[in-house]
Order: sequence, then structure tokens, then C-alpha cells
Amino acid sequence: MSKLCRFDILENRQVAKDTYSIVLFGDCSSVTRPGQFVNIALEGHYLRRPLSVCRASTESMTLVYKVVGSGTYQLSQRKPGTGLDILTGLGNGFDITESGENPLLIGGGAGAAPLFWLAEKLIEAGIMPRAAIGFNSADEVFLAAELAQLGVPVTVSTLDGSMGARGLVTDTVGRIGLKYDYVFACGPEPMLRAVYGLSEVDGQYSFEERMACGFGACMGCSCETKYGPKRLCKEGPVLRRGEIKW
Amino acid sequence: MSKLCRFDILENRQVAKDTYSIVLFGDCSSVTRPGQFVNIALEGHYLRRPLSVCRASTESMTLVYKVVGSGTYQLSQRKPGTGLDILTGLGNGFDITESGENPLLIGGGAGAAPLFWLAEKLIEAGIMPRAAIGFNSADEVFLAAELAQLGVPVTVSTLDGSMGARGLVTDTVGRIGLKYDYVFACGPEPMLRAVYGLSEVDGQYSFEERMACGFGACMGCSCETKYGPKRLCKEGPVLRRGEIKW
Amino acid sequence: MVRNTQVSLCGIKLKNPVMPASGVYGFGGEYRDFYDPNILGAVVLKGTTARPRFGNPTPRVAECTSGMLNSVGLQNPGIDAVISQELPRLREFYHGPVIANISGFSVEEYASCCGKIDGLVDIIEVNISCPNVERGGMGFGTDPELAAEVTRAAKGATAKTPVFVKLSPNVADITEIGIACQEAGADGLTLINTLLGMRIDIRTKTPVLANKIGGFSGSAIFPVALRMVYEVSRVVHIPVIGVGGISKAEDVIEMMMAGATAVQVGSENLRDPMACYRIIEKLPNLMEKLNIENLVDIINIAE
Amino acid sequence: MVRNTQVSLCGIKLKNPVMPASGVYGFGGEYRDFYDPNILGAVVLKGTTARPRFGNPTPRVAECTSGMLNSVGLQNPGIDAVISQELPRLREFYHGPVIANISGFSVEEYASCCGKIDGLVDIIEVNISCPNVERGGMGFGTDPELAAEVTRAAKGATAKTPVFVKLSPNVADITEIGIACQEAGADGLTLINTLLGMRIDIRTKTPVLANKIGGFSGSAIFPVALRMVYEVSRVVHIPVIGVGGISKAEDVIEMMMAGATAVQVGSENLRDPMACYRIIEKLPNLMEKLNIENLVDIINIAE
Ligand SMILES: Cc1cc2nc3c(=O)[nH]c(=O)nc-3n(C[C@H](O)[C@H](O)[C@H](O)COP(=O)(O)OP(=O)(O)OC[C@H]3O[C@@H](n4cnc5c(N)ncnc54)[C@H](O)[C@@H]3O)c2cc1C
Ligand SMILES: Cc1cc2nc3c(=O)[nH]c(=O)nc-3n(C[C@H](O)[C@H](O)[C@H](O)COP(=O)(O)OP(=O)(O)OC[C@H]3O[C@@H](n4cnc5c(N)ncnc54)[C@H](O)[C@@H]3O)c2cc1C
Ligand SMILES: Cc1cc2nc3c(=O)[nH]c(=O)nc-3n(C[C@H](O)[C@H](O)[C@H](O)COP(=O)(O)O)c2cc1C
Ligand SMILES: Cc1cc2nc3c(=O)[nH]c(=O)nc-3n(C[C@H](O)[C@H](O)[C@H](O)COP(=O)(O)O)c2cc1C
Ligand code: FES
Ligand code: FES
Repeated sequence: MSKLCRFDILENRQVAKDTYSIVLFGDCSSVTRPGQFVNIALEGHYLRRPLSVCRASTESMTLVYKVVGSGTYQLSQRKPGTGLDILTGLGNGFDITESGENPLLIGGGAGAAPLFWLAEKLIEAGIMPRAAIGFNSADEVFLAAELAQLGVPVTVSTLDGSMGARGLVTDTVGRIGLKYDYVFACGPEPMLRAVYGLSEVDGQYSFEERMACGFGACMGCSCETKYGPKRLCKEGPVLRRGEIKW
Repeated sequence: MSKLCRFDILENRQVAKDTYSIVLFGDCSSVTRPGQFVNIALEGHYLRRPLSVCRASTESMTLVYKVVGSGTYQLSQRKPGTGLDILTGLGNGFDITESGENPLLIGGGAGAAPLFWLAEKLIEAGIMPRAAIGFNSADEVFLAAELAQLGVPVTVSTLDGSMGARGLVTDTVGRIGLKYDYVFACGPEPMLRAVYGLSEVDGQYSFEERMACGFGACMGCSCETKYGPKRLCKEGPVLRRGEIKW
Repeated sequence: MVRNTQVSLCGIKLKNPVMPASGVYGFGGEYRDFYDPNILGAVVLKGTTARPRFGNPTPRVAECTSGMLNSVGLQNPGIDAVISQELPRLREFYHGPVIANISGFSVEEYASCCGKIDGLVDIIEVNISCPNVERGGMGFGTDPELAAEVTRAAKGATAKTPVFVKLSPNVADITEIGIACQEAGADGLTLINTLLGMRIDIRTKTPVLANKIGGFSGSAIFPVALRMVYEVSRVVHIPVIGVGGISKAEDVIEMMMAGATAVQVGSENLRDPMACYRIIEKLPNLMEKLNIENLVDIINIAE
Repeated sequence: MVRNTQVSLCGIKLKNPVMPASGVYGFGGEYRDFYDPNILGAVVLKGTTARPRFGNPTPRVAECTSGMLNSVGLQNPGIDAVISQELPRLREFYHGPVIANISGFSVEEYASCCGKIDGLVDIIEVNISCPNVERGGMGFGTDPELAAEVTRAAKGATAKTPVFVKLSPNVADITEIGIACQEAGADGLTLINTLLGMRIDIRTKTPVLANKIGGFSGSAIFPVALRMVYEVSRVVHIPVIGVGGISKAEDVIEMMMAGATAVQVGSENLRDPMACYRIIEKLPNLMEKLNIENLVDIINIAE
């Protein structure tokens, strides 16, 4: 169930190069699963900006976003104490009940944000995941310490080798021969494709697409799947391996 | 000479029904004459809003405006301490050197705002004007006390008779047989026409017109005069009686 | 004083003139999280074609100043599924007037869809902004003769439901098209559909939309829509539904003064899912401020 | 690295591609309070006609969401006064390229004005958005044959100065008009002029403009202008000047990627008299960010 709510900014700080973490106070009752996202109205911008939930409780949530254009730039300049108009509880999110015993969480760049809450939920359900996250360079890395704090074994890759393994996160996973029986992946599409090609292991993949409404009304974000068209904002952003048409 | 400047709001308070007085701090060096105006940028509004200068010193000015639409409403909600992007020093303004010995200042509604500074300047030049100002009703009256404080004899008219004389300001001036040898008029066009018809006395009339630029670039505000077209934002808003085509 | 917001379109009474535009309201269910659709003057369904369509490749939306582009390309499950599944589903929770929006790539397709849905909805809105596949892609909506042909076909295939024709704004003279549709038997007109627009991503140096060019909608286009509604209303005698850039109650009043009997709110719903609710709630208050007793009194009033 | 913003139009070198659009810059003097016009790529003069014109009755501007309407109606002192007074005045303080903008209500008027100003300016921009009085008001800019006729007349009357034709966007297919002008000898094209729009004052229940309908411009129309520049650039081989809704350096880049060799900034100057200055100042910085060395390299790059 989606909901239109006012949130107050509690904190908005830089956590890595061009990357910010924003903590919002308000009604989070519609945010029920990791992998769901919210859609934020920003002054002077016609469309809302979709951002995944990195972490949520009933009355506060954390988003992690990268400044790429004028919307995210404006967001990065917003001060604690000011308010935001947000559409929450969007998308299906990850279903942890389908996970195997040894899931791998794999993520790239700012898109990796949902993995934190996902790890928490898995651990709550008695499953300790592994995580492999990739970035361009050391100064962009975030989430590694937080995941480690949860007890999750984390492998960091950077394209330029300035931290962790050098190369793409999928290269690293392949090279070190990480064993896993299920995968939860989120990040840019080329990364998702690489994960998909890495092994036949089942899993859930979270997609990004340009969106207008974010709640299923405009068909802007549709994706062809093996079981017909799906709206990534509604029947996604998470698709099962078995339905992806690659 | 027009100038684009940042101003800080020092004060913004209601002075009559729907009527506000705003005091602005900033570079007023281009505002040299009563009857000149400024053009204010407001968020979410494509065009600036023209408002006459009610009073100015070198580093602060006062505007008086009536809330009639979304722009003036937004302005009325702006808090002291915040800033405004303003184009100043616009228009020709009144020329007091042309005044007679016994000028009459006549104004209607929010448009009467420039009369205050005009009165001050005339008094500085050794000329004590009379003033006749008109409003719809008592709750809309402003400027009367301020003018009186300068020592200017003020006649107030209200349409509904709730304060001063009942009727249009021009009716009152005619009825009580006010004597004057020059007129400075500002207000809605019907009032200006009535003043024009009241006597053959020479004078200066300040006009309003929908404007885009306010600095002479677009020809949006042109007015046909006996001496050819004039831009009310540049060669106006003040026209001499002798050039008006009525 | 009670403010009367009722209007009527070809005898169909709407409790207020506000409805969502086709394509931003799916088949009626997507806004139930936000408000009860029964407050609407009518519900307008997503554009429907003879066969199911996925539409165009993504990205198929893009942002603009005060507006957006879309190149969704009529994604829909096809007329048969709309009739057998979507309509019954809608009727479960919505009891007001329903307007179907029909598109086609040939005159025959239009006629067939209209015939199938005749009698099952309150108004059929025929969207003639599609390219005509038979005549090499020339738009049905940009040639008065083609527009008339589609109108005649739709009217010929229907007996019970009034047919409105939804016009494209991408023409030099929209009155010509409006008159042609009226003469061909249209019961009403809806205008406007989207303008054609484009955006390029300067970082990637490529068009934002996979389809390159898309339909431009949102508050930005309001003055164009208003002008067209005004022009057409003055030369036809059938009712006009005004659409394009409406985002607030004031816009509804302005569009009706220009000649619209009812209005549709499109893209604004996508950025504010409460848009129609907000507008409908504000109307009586605004009517009071403007001293309007019956909304019907202001239709076409601006001279 | 030094960023090269130079472009050239028919051999005329512009130090940067940014110039004000016709009608928002008077005859060049109005912005001197704000910045030195010599920073501009070129100066474009207010639309000029055979005889002096006051233009339309006021109100003749209106506000819109992210844009404005104007129905100024070509107020200007006439071609003779422009040549004898305005041009010499401009040359006193401005030493760069000058583009004259010529309008007319008959083919003969266009030819006569173009002939008079031939050789006195760097480019003649022929504005064909005016109604054609000879053929009952049909716009010169909405019929390919009329557009070609005006182009031929302008070319026939000139020997020294390149002729650009400025197209109206109020057509179904702008490529048709662009090609017609090119075939008739145009040296370049400028697009777009204003869209037709309207606003009604809901308090007074009357159109805001005395003329009722006016030209719609400003950021709101950018996606339409960009689309048309893209469409036309792909089918002509003469240079295109892009205009419509440009308000920032990013828009300049986007418009050039769509196919424009230079751009004009219109209404944005009216709300921000420093607009051209701000845009020109920002360009090198933005080029650096986008890794563009020479601006000419991005012309028509978006596929
Ligand atoms: C479901 C979903 C979840 C996301 N979660 C995150 C997250 O947790 N952290 C994060 O940093 N980013 C996330 N993104 C990407 C994020 O939405 C974009 O980076 C952001 O919208 C860019 O806005 P902008 O104004 O800064 O950029 P601009 O380029 O100025 O935006 C212009 C338009 O393009 C759209 N857009 C631009 N880039 C993207 C993109 N990559 N995906 C979708 N739309 C885009 C914008 O929404 C806007 O409509 C997510 C996207 C989706 C669809
Ligand atoms: C030279 C000049 C001096 C002025 N001085 C004053 C003053 O001192 N105090 C005061 O209260 N008002 C004054 N006005 C009128 C004032 O500019 C308008 O009331 C104001 O612009 C309305 O803006 P809005 O957004 O509230 O109304 P809206 O109706 O929402 O404005 C819509 C558009 O119409 C224009 N507009 C609306 N009413 C007028 C009007 N009467 N004159 C010109 N443009 C208008 C606006 O500028 C805007 O572009 C002056 C106008 C001019 C031209
Ligand atoms: C995402 C989207 C999808 C649309 N789909 C359709 C459609 O299927 N059929 C149709 O006639 N119009 C369609 N339209 C056009 C709208 O119905 C409307 O005419 C247009 O968007 C202008 O209104 P607006 O400015 O209020 O959005 C669509 C518009 C959008 C934004
Ligand atoms: C006030 C005003 C006056 C204009 N006068 C002319 C003109 O005389 N000749 C002309 O070709 N275009 C004229 N135009 C159109 C502009 O040159 C430009 O094509 C149009 O405004 C779109 O650009 P913009 O969105 O940047 O304003 C005028 C536009 C405005 C706003
Ligand atoms: S973004 Fe509108 S349906 Fe997904
Ligand atoms: S408002 Fe632009 S010239 Fe006066």
C-alpha cells in the first residue's frame, strides 16, 4: 500500500564521494520490505525522484543517494529540520522467505543501498548472508563498515583497485569463487546482467528504470518478462531470476 | 540606470486590509525619484512583479502592496531575514521641478503608495502639497496618517463612506472644491481619467500596465502618446498631462 | 450558498467536471490507496487497442520544465481483456460514468474496438493521435479527412454510446479537424493530446527516450491547450472536454471559461496522486470566491 | 584546457553560439546597464517592418507556468528608421555580428525590407510567422509554398547578406517547411518562433491579452523547440539556429546536440536581464565537466 506523507529531515550528510545518507522522520508504516523505494517531490522538478530505502523502522527511514543531477543535488543541500513530500511504500521489495541458506548480497554503487536492511532482515530470520559490493574507487565506498558491523562477511571491489579487490564486483565474486545458493542483486543493469551470467543460482534482481509516477499508473517503467509485461515500480523493482528475459 | 540586486527583508507587515508594507535592505542607489518602481522575482512565477517605491533612502526602501493574486500573496508570506532578487531603478518617476506652488497629490488604493516619498521630496523642495486619497472602505485605508505626520493636509474618501468622505476620491475633490495648480496622480486608470477630467490643471499621471521585463526590452507595456509610442516601464510610468491621448 | 459543480456531457450527468485523462489512471484501480475514485466526475481508461501491446522500449518517460515526455506507446491488454477483465474489476469499486479511450492503427481497428465496447461504457473517446499504418504513418489526427473517416467508422460501429474524438495539437489549424469530426458525426471532442517534444541527455549525448521523440504534457502546455479549446469551442456546437496542463482548481475554471464542458487532469496525477481529489475539494470554495453559483454558467463565457 | 566556444554561421564567426532572440533585446541598447553586449555571439534586432508599427493594444503580455504570452505585434520604427537611427546607434557601442529580423504582411514588403538592409548587417533573419494579408491571413509560415515564396523574394532582393528563415512551430510537419525554404535558397534556418497560446483572467472572465491569443515562449516550450530543431537538422544541410525556452548553459548544449549551430535566448532575458551573460560565463565550465573541447564538435551529435 502506497502512502503520501510529509517527512522531516533528521540528518543529511555525506558518507562517500558525491554520496549522501539522509534520515527521515515520519510515517513509515507502508515501508514493509527491503528493496522497496520511495518517490520524493523536489521543488522546481516536475517528477519525483525514486530512491530505495536503505533502512527503515516504523517512524524513520534512511536513504542513501548519489548526486548525479539537479534533483539529487538539491536534495543534498536540504537542511535538517526542513520537510519533504514523499510517496512511500512503493514496489514489491525483496522476499527473504525465498532465500537459500547461503545467500549472496551483491550490489554496485549507490544502488547497493537496499542491501543493508535486507541483511538485517535475513539475520533476523536466522540467515547470515555474505555481501560483495563494488564501487569505482575507494572514496565512493559506503555500506562496507555497516554491513561488517552486522557480522556480514563483506568483499569490497573497486574498479581502480584503490580499495579491496581491483575490478568489477562480479569479477571478484567469480575469481575468489564465493559459494552461494541464492543471490540478491541490486545496482546498474550491466552489473545485474553480469551477476545473472555468473552462475545459474536462483535469486532476486532489483532493477532501475526512469519512472514518472512510481505507483503503477503511467506504464512508464514497464519491462517485458517471461510472464508478460511488469511495471518495475509496482510488480518490481525486484524480479525473480526465472522471469527475467535475458 | 537599472540594477539587479539582492535585498534583505527587514520588515513585512500588514498595514490595511490585504495591504502590506515591506521594508528592504540593499543597494538603492538606482532609485532616485518618487514614482519609480522595482521588479521583484518570486519563486515559481515566471515574470517579476512590478511595485512602486513608497519610500527610499540609499540603502533601504519601503514598498506597499496589495495582495491580489498568487505573486503578491507569496510576497506577503515572506519572512524578515530572507532575501529577494529585485530589479531596481525602473521608470522615469515624478519630476518635482515641474510642480506648481500648490500641488495636489491624488491617489487610489495600493497605487497611492508613491505619494509618500513624493510628498517628502516636495516638502524638502519647499513646497507643501495637499493630498486626496481614496479607498473602498475604512479597513483598506493606509498612508493617511503618514502623510498627515509630514504636515500634509489629507482628505480621505471611501466608496462606502466608512471613513472620510463617501464616494470616489475625484468626486470628493470636486465637491469640496480643493484648489490646486498642479496634480500628481497615481492609481487605477479609471481614477486617472477622472482626475484628468476634473480640471485642465497640468500635472503628471502614473500609469500601470501588465509588464514583462520592466526595463524597456520587450515592448510589452507600450502606450500611444501624442508624441508617439512610449514604454510605460521606461519613458513612463509617469506621463505629462500634455502627452496623454484621452 | 450551495455551489453546484454538476455538468452534463451528451446527457450523461457528472457530479463535477473533473476526471483523470486517459493513460494516467490505468484502468481505475491504481489510486485507491489515495482516495475513493467515486468522487470523480468520471473515470477515463487507458488507451485500448484491438490487440494487446507492450508499447515502446524504455526509457519511455523524461522530465521537462513544468512537464514531462512519454513514449509509452499504448501499452494495454487489448480490447477483449479490457472488456472481460478490467471493466468488471473497475465496476466492483467504482459506480460512476466510465469513458473508454480507443486507439487504432487502421480505420478498421478503430471500428472494431468501438463496436465491441459500445453499450458497455458511458462515452467512447476515440484517440486519433496515432500514426496511420495504412497510409504510411500519416497521423489520423493531422488530416481532416482521415479524422472524419475514423469518426464515421466509430459512429458506424456504435449504436448506444456517444463518441468523442480526441484531437492532436500537432496541427496548424485545429478548428479544421474539430469541424471535420463534428460533421462526420462526433458527439463531442476532447482536446488536447500531447504535443511532440524531445529531450537529450547531455551527459550521454543521446535522446533520453528510447523512441527519441515523445508526447509532451503537464502544466507547461496549459496555454496551448486553453487556446485550442477556446478556438474549437467557438466553431463547433458539440461539447468539448478540455485537457492539457491542468493542475489546480483555477485551471479548471479557466478551461471551462474557454469553452470546456468538462476537463481531464493528466500528468499532474503522476506527480501528485491526490491531484484530482485536491482539485475537486477546492472547487466549491473557489466558486464562492469568484461568485459562481453553477459551474455550467461559466462554460464558454470568456469573450 | 582552453575550451573553444567559437562557431560559425555561413562564414560569419561568432565567439560563442549565444545571442538574444529577436524581440527581447530591442535594438541592442536596453541591456547596457547590465553587461557589455560585446560578450554576445551576435545581437539580433527587434522584428522590423516596412512601415513603423505601434503593434497591438495592451495588455499584450501575460504570465504562464514557466513561460509567457506576448501579442506585442511587431512594434518597431520601420525599416528606414532602423537603418538610419538604430543601426548607427548600436554600432557606437557594439562591434560584433548583427542579425536583422524582418517581417512583412506581403511578399513585396519582405523583399523591400530585405533589399534595403542587404549589406548593412551580417545576417538577415526573415520571420515568416506573420499572417499573410494578401491571401486572407493564412500564415506565411504554415504553408511550404508561401514560405518558399517569401524565401525566394528575400534572396532575390539581397546580394550580400545571408538569409535565414525563422520558422513557426504551429504546423503539423516542420520539416516540410524547412526543406521548402532550403530549396528556395535559404542560407540557414532559425527555429522556433512562439507557439500560439492563451490565458483567461478568471476574476474578470476575459482573456488576459487584449488580442486574446498570443505567442507562447519561455522554458515551457523547450522540449518542443528541441524536437523541431532535431527533426529539421536531420533533413537539411544548411545551418540551424535553435531558439525556444533556453534558460541555462545546459540548454545550449542540449540544443546544439539536437542540431543547432548557434542558439538564441528569448524570454529568459526578460525575467533575468543577466541571462545571456550568465549562460556565456558558464559555458566553458560546463564544457569541461562534459569533456567537450570544441563546441562545434557537439553540433548534431545526438543520434
Ligand atoms: C526504484 C529506484 C530506486 C533507486 N534507488 C536509488 C538509491 O537508493 N540511491 C541512488 O543514489 N539512486 C537511486 N536510484 C536512481 C535515482 O532515482 C536517480 O539517480 C535520480 O532520480 C537522479 O535524479 P537527478 O535529478 O539528480 O538527475 P537528473 O538526471 O537530473 O534527473 C532527470 C530525470 O531522470 C531520472 N533519472 C536519472 N537517473 C536515473 C536513474 N539512474 N534511474 C531512474 N531514473 C533516473 C530522474 O528521476 C528524473 O526524472 C533509484 C532509481 C529507481 C528507479
Ligand atoms: C509600474 C507599476 C507599479 C505598481 N505599483 C504597485 C504598488 O506600489 N502597489 C501595488 O499593490 N501594486 C502595484 N502595481 C500592481 C502590481 O504589479 C500587481 O498587483 C501585481 O503584479 C499582481 O501580482 P499577483 O501575482 O499578485 O497577481 P496575478 O494576477 O496572479 O498576476 C498575474 C500577472 O499579471 C500581472 N498583473 C496583475 N495585476 C496587475 C496590475 N494591476 N498591473 C500590472 N500587472 C498586473 C502580474 O504582474 C503578473 O504578471 C504596480 C504595477 C505597475 C505596472
Ligand atoms: C503517461 C501518459 C500516457 C498517456 N496515454 C494516453 C492514452 O493512452 N490515450 C490518450 O488518448 N492519451 C494519452 N495520454 C495523453 C493524456 O491523456 C493527455 O491528453 C495529455 O497528457 C495532456 O494532459 P496533461 O497535460 O494534463 O497531462 C497520455 C499521457 C501520459 C502523460
Ligand atoms: C516579447 C517578445 C517579442 C518577440 N518579438 C519577435 C519579433 O519581433 N520577431 C521574431 O522573429 N520573434 C519575436 N519573438 C519570438 C522570439 O524571438 C523567440 O522566437 C521566442 O520567444 C521563443 O524563444 P524563448 O522561448 O527563448 O522566448 C518575440 C518574443 C517575445 C517574448
Ligand atoms: S512509473 Fe508509472 S507505472 Fe511505473
Ligand atoms: S515591460 Fe518590457 S518594455 Fe516595458
